[in-house]
Amino acid sequence: MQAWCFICFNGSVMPDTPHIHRSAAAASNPLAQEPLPKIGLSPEDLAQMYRTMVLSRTLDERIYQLNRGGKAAIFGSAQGHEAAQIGCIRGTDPSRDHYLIYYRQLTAMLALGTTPLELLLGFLAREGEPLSMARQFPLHGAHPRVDLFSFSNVVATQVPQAVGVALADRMRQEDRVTIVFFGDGAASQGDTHEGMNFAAIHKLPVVFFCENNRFAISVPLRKQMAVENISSRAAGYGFPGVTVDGTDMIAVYEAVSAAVARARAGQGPTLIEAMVYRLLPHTTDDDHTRYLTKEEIDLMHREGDPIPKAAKLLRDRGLLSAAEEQTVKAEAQRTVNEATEKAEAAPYPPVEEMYRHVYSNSSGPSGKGSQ
Amino acid sequence: MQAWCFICFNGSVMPDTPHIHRSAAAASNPLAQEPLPKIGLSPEDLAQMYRTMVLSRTLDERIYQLNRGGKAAIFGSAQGHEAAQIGCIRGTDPSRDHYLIYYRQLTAMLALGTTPLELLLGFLAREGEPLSMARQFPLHGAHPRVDLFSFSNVVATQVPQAVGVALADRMRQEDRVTIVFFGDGAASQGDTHEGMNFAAIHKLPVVFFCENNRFAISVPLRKQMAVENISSRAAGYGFPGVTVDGTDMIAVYEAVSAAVARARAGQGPTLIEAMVYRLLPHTTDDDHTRYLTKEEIDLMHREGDPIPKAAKLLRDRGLLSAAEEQTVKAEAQRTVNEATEKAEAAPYPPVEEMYRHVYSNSSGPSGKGSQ
Amino acid sequence: MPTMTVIEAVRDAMRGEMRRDPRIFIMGEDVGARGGVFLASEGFLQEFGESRVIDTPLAESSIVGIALGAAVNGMRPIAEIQFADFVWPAINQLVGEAARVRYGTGGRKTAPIVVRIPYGGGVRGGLYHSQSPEVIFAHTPGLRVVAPATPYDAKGMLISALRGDDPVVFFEHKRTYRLVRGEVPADAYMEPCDKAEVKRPGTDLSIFAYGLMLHYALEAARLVHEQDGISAEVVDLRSLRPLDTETILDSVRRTSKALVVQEDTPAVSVGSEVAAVIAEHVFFDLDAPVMRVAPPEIPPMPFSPLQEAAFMPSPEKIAAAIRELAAI
Amino acid sequence: MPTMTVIEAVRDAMRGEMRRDPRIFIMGEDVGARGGVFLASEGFLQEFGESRVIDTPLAESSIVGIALGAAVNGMRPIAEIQFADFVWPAINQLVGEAARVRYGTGGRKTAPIVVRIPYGGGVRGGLYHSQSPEVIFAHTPGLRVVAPATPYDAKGMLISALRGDDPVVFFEHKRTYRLVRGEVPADAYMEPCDKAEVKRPGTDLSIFAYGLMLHYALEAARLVHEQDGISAEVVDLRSLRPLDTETILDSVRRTSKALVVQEDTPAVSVGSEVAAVIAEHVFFDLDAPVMRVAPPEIPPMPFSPLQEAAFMPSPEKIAAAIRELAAI
Ligand SMILES: Cc1ncc(C[n+]2csc(CCOP(=O)(O)OP(=O)(O)O)c2C)c(N)n1
Ligand SMILES: Cc1ncc(C[n+]2csc(CCOP(=O)(O)OP(=O)(O)O)c2C)c(N)n1
Ligand SMILES: [Mg+2]
Ligand SMILES: [Mg+2]
Repeated sequence: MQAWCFICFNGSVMPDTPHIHRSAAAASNPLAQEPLPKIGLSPEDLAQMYRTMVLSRTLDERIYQLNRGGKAAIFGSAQGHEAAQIGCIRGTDPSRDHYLIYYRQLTAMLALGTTPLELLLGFLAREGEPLSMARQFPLHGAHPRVDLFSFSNVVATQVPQAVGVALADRMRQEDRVTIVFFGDGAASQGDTHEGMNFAAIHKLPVVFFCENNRFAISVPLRKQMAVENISSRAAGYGFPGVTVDGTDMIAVYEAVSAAVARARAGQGPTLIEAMVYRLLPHTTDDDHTRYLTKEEIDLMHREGDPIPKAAKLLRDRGLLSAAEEQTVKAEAQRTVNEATEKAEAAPYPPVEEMYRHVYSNSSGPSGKGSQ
Repeated sequence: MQAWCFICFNGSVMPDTPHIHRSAAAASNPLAQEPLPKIGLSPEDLAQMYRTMVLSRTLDERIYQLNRGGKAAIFGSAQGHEAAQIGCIRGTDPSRDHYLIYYRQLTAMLALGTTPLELLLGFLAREGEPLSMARQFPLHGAHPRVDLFSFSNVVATQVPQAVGVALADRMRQEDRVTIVFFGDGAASQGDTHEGMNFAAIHKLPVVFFCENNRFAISVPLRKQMAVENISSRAAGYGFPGVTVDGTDMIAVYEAVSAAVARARAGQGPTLIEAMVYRLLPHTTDDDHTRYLTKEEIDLMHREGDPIPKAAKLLRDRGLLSAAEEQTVKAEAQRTVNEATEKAEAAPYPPVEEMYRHVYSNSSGPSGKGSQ
Repeated sequence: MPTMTVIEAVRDAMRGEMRRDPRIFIMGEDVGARGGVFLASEGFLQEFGESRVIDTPLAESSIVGIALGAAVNGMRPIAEIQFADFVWPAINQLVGEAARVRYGTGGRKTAPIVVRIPYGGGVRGGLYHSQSPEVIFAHTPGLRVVAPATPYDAKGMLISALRGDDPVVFFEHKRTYRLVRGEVPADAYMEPCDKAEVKRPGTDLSIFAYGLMLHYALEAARLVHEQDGISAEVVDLRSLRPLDTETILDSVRRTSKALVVQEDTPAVSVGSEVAAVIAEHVFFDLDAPVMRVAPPEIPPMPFSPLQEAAFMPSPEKIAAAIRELAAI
Repeated sequence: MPTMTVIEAVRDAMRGEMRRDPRIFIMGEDVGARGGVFLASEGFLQEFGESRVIDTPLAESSIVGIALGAAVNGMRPIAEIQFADFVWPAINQLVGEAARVRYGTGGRKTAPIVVRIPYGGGVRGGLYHSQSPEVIFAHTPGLRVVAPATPYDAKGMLISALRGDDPVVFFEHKRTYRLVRGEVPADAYMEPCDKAEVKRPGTDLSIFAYGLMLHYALEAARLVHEQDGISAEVVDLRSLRPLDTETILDSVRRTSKALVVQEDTPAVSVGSEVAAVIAEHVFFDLDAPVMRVAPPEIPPMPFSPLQEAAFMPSPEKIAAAIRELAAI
C-alpha cells in the first residue's frame, strides 16, 4: 500500500487546552497560496463557495432564532463546519455521486441544491417538506433531486450503508463515487470499522469524510481515542488517511478531489479527516458552558471560524471587495427572510399522511400489498 | 506512541496459495536459538509445555473420534493452535490473571488446569460438567478454579467484556492482566474495534491475543481484510501490535510476556497476532475440502503443525529423547482413556436443573427473588 | 412434481430468481466456496461468480447495513445471517434502519433486502445455536417477517419476498431443513408473504403454529384424531408480520377454541399477539381460555439432551394440551 | 417529605447508592462534565471523579459489553444509553450476553449491571428520539425489565436494581422526567422490581399501563369517573419482566373487564402478553373482550406535531375506550 499524505502541516502547533485537542489542524495549508488554475478552481468557483457559506451561516442563525422563539425544532448547527462541507462538495460531482450525510450538514445540503425554504419547512415540520414529508427530524430523509440522504440520526449507521451504495455501483460498473459524512464521535462505532474494512477489501469508490470537531457532544477527543488523528485508522484497513484543516475550504477541496479521483480510478476508498471547530453547542438543546471554559469557547471562535478566513482568502486574491461582501450578506438575508415567511405560512401535513409508505404498494400476485 | 515490534521475521516468505495467506508467519523466530535463561524458561517449563501440547492433541483426536461415533457434540479443533496457546498461557500468571477464551482453545484450557475429564463431560453433556452444568456447548461457561470464562460463542463479544474486566481491576487498583483470545474472523466485528479503542483510551492492562489461522470458517484472509496483518490495526488505537509465528511456542511466549509486563507496568494494551494454521476443518460439522485444495491442506500440515516443531526444539536442546517422546504420548493416551471412561459413565444432568440460575436468589427486601 | 427438502427449496428459489433478476445477489459469511454452512448457496459461486456471491467478513451489522445500501441503490440483496443467534449485532441496521427507509423518506427510497435467518432449536445447538429471535422483527412496522414451514411455502414465499419491494426477514427453521420433504413445482411461483394457511381443517378447536411447531402440531392433531376422535384445525401462521388476523379469527369463529403453540419462550411473543387478537376480536365466540404450549421461561435452550427435550414442545405435549382444551 | 421530579429521583437514587457502595460507577456518553443529556448525573463528576463517572466513546455495544465485563469482575456498573433509540447496537451484549451470564455459567458468574434507558415519545423526537424498545427486553429470560412512572417508584426501584444481583434494564420515560413530580423520601428505600401496583382502585374495569401511559390512564380514569361515574381501576405494571401476573389477574377477577394501554405499537408487545395471560388464566371471569389502546402500526413516531399527537394515545382516547368497554 502506498504511503499517501499530500497535505503537510507547517505552521506552529498551539498547545491543547483541557478539552480542545488542536495538534493537527492549527497549521495552515500551503496550497492556499497557489495560483487558482493549479488548484482547479475558478474565481467564480471561489465566489460561489463563499456565497454558499454565507447563506448557510445566515440560515443557521435564523434557525437558531426560530428555535429560541419556540418555533423551530432541535438543530445541530453547522457553524464552524462550513468550509469543510463546501470544500468537500466542490470536490465531488453532484450530477452523479451519492451523498450520505449526517445531521450537522446545512452547508453541504445547500451546496447540493436543497433550498432554504425546503430546509425551513423541515424545521417547522410543514407540509411540502421534501425530504421525509416532515416525518423526520429536520435535514433527514432523501433529497428529491440529488442522491443525498440520511435515513436516521443514529450515529455511524450511514457508514456501512454508504459502502453498500458503492458496492451496487461497482456491480453495475457505474462510475459514481459515494461520499459519506460523519463526525469524530462516529469513528468509535463498530459500524464505522466494519464499513471501512469492507470498502477496503473490495476497493470500493467511497470517500469517508470525517468532520472532526473535537467533540461528541461534550466528550472531548482525548476521551474518544488515544491517537492524534482519526485518519491514522485508515492504514489498518489498507487505504490512505488524510488529515486536513477543515477551516480551509481549498485544503478540503484538494483532499477530496484527490480522493474522488482515486476512487474513480478504481483505487478504492480514502478517509479524510477535516479538523474543524464546532462554534456553537452540540444542538440548540445543549449548553456548552457546562463543559467548556469561556477561554476555550473564545479560542474556537478566534481560530475556528471559517467564514472570515474565506473572506480574507477572497480579498487577498482580489475577488471580494468590501461592497461585495455586504451584497453577499444582504442577498443571503433576503433569501432566508423570504424562505422563512413562506415556511411559516405553510400548514402542517394532514394526519392521514402518516399512514403512507410504511410498506410498498407493489403487491402483484404475491399479495404483498400494503398493510 | 513508541514504535514497538520486537520480533523480526527473517526466513524467506513463501508465496500465497489462492486461499492461504502466508506472508508474515512463514519465517522463524531468532529467539528459538537463544539460551533458555535468556528467554526466561527452564528446561522443565519447556518439557511441561510440550506435554500439554501432546495431551491437547491426544484429547483433540479423541473428541473427534467420539464425534464421529455419534457421541460427542460439535467440536472446533485446536490442532495447529497448540503452540500459540501454550506459549501465550505460559507468558501470563494464572494465579491472578483473567482469561476470556473462545471456542478453539482446548490447549489453553488444559494449560490453565481444566482436566480432560472436565472437558469430556462437556462434550458428552454429562452431569458434573463444571463450566456451565452442560447447558452450553463444550468449552463454554466459567471455570471453577481459574478466572477463565467464555459466556457465548458469539464471535468477538468477549473483546469489550475483557476490557470491562480490566477496567474493574484498574478501578480497584488490582495488579491483574486480562488476556482475551479471538480469531482473525473476530477482528472484523465492530465489538473488537470498540473494545480496543476503549482499552487504549484508558491504558488498560489487556492483552488482545488473536489466533490468526487465516480463515473464518471458509473465508480466507484476503476476503476478510485488505491489509497484511491484523496487528497493523493497533497503531490506529494507539498501542503496539505484534505479529508472531504462532507455531513457535517460544516466540509466542516472548511476545506475550512482554505484553503482560507492559500491561503490569501501566503502559496499556498490546495486540498480539499469532499466525497459525488450522489443521482440520473449522469444526466437526465442516468439510474443508469444499474450499481448500488437497495441496493447500498438505501444505498446512507440512508447515503448520506445531507439535513436531516443538519436539524438534526440545530434541535440539537435548531435552527430549525418543524414549521420552514415547512416554509423553503414552501418558497422554492413558489420561485421555481414563477420562473418556469416566465421562461416558456419567449420567446426564437431571431435567430440573435447567430451571436454576436464570435469576439470582438474592431477593432481600427488594423482592427481587428468582422467578 | 419433484419433491424437495426445505433447504433444497430455498436454494431452488434463490437460484431461479438470481438467474432471472441480475439485481439479486447473495452476501454473508461462507456463502461462497463453502456454499453457506447449511449449503443454501451450494454451487452459486461457480454459477454466478464472486461479484454476486459475496463472502463477507464476520460482521453482521455491516452485512445488513451494506445490503441496505446496495438495495437503496437499485440492487436486491439477499443477506444471509449464518445462525439466528448472530443476528443481534445487525438489529440496529435491520430494525432501526431498514424497516424505516421507506417511511422515513416519505417513500422516496426503499430497501428491498431479504435477510435469511436459519433459526430454531431441537438441534443440540445449546444456548447460541438454537434461538428464535423473531419477536423483535414481528414487532417492527416496516418489516415483513415470514417463517415458512414446508418446502412448498419456502420456495414460493422466498420468490415473493425477492420480487417485493419491502425488507423481508425470512426465517428458516434449521431442523426442518433436511427433515421436511414435500412436493415443489419446478417452475417459479409466488406464495403470499402475508397470509396464514389452514394446513389441516378441523372443527373442535384451532391450533396456531409456525416453523417446526407446525409439523409438531400436525402430528399432534393426527394423534388426537386417531386416539380420541378430536378434530383439531391447524393453522400455519407463516407470516409473523403482518399477522393474518382474518384467517386466525375466522378459524376461531368456527371452532370456538384456540391453542397457540410456539417454540420461542412465551412472555411477550408472537403467540401472545395471537392470543391478544383472539381475546380482543372474537371474545364472544370463545368457549374456553386461549391456551398456550411453549417452553419454560429460561434462556433457549440447554445443550444437555434431556434438558433440551424438556425445553422443546413436542407432539405429545401438544396432544395433551389439545385433550385438555377439548375437554373444557 | 421532599417532592421531586422523576429525573431528580433517578439522580438522587444513583448519588445515594454511589456514596454507599464503591462498586457502583456510571458510564455512558456525556455522563461526565455534561452530567448526561438529561442531567441525570449532574454534579457526579465533581463528587465521584473521573474513575467512577466515565464519559465513553460513542459506541453503545461496548458501553454494555464493558459494563458487563466490569460487573462480572465485581463491580456494579450503571450504563446509560443516551436515548432508547440508540440501544439497538447494544442488544447483542444485553440480550445475547448479559441476560445469560448467570445461566450459561451455571451460576458461577453474574452480571449485575443496570442499563438506564430514557425512552418514549410525545416529545417531538421524531423517528429516532421517540422509540419504546422494551419488547425485546421484556421477552428475554435472565433480564429484569422495569419502567417506573413516578418519582417514588423511580428512586425505590433504581435502588433495588442497584442492590440486586441481576442485569436490570431500567426504562425512564423522557416525558415524565420533568413533567411528573411527587413525594419522595430523602433516605434510601427499596421498591420491588417485580411487582405491579394498583395506583387507583376501581370496580368496573381494569386498566393496565406503564410509563407515561400510567399518567394518561389515571387522568382518563378521573375523567370518566367525574363525567360518567365509571369506576376504573388503574394498575401500574412497573415491571415488564417478570410481569406481575398475580396482580394483573387479581384485578381482572375483581373487575371482569380489562383495557391495556400502551405507547408502543401493539403487535407483539408487552400489551399483547398482558392480554394473553388474561385470556388464558381468567377467561371465565371476563365479561368483555380484552381491549387495547395503542398507536397505529407505523414506525414510532412522526415528527410533525399533528401526526405525533395522532400517534400517541391520550387521556381522551383512553377515556373513550373506557366508556366503550364499560358499556359492553
Ligand atoms: C448511536 C447513537 N448514539 C448516540 C447518539 C446521540 N448523539 C447524537 S449526536 C452525538 C455526538 C456525535 O458526535 P460526532 O459524531 O462527533 O458529530 P458532531 O455532532 O460532533 O458533529 C450523540 C452522542 C446518536 N445519535 N446515535
Ligand atoms: C457473531 C457471530 N457470527 C457468526 C458466527 C458463526 N461462526 C462461528 S465461528 C466462525 C468463524 C470464526 O473465525 P475466527 O474468528 O477466525 O476463528 P477460528 O474459528 O478461525 O478460530 C463463524 C462465522 C458466530 N459464532 N458469531
Ligand atoms: Mg464531533
Ligand atoms: Mg480464523
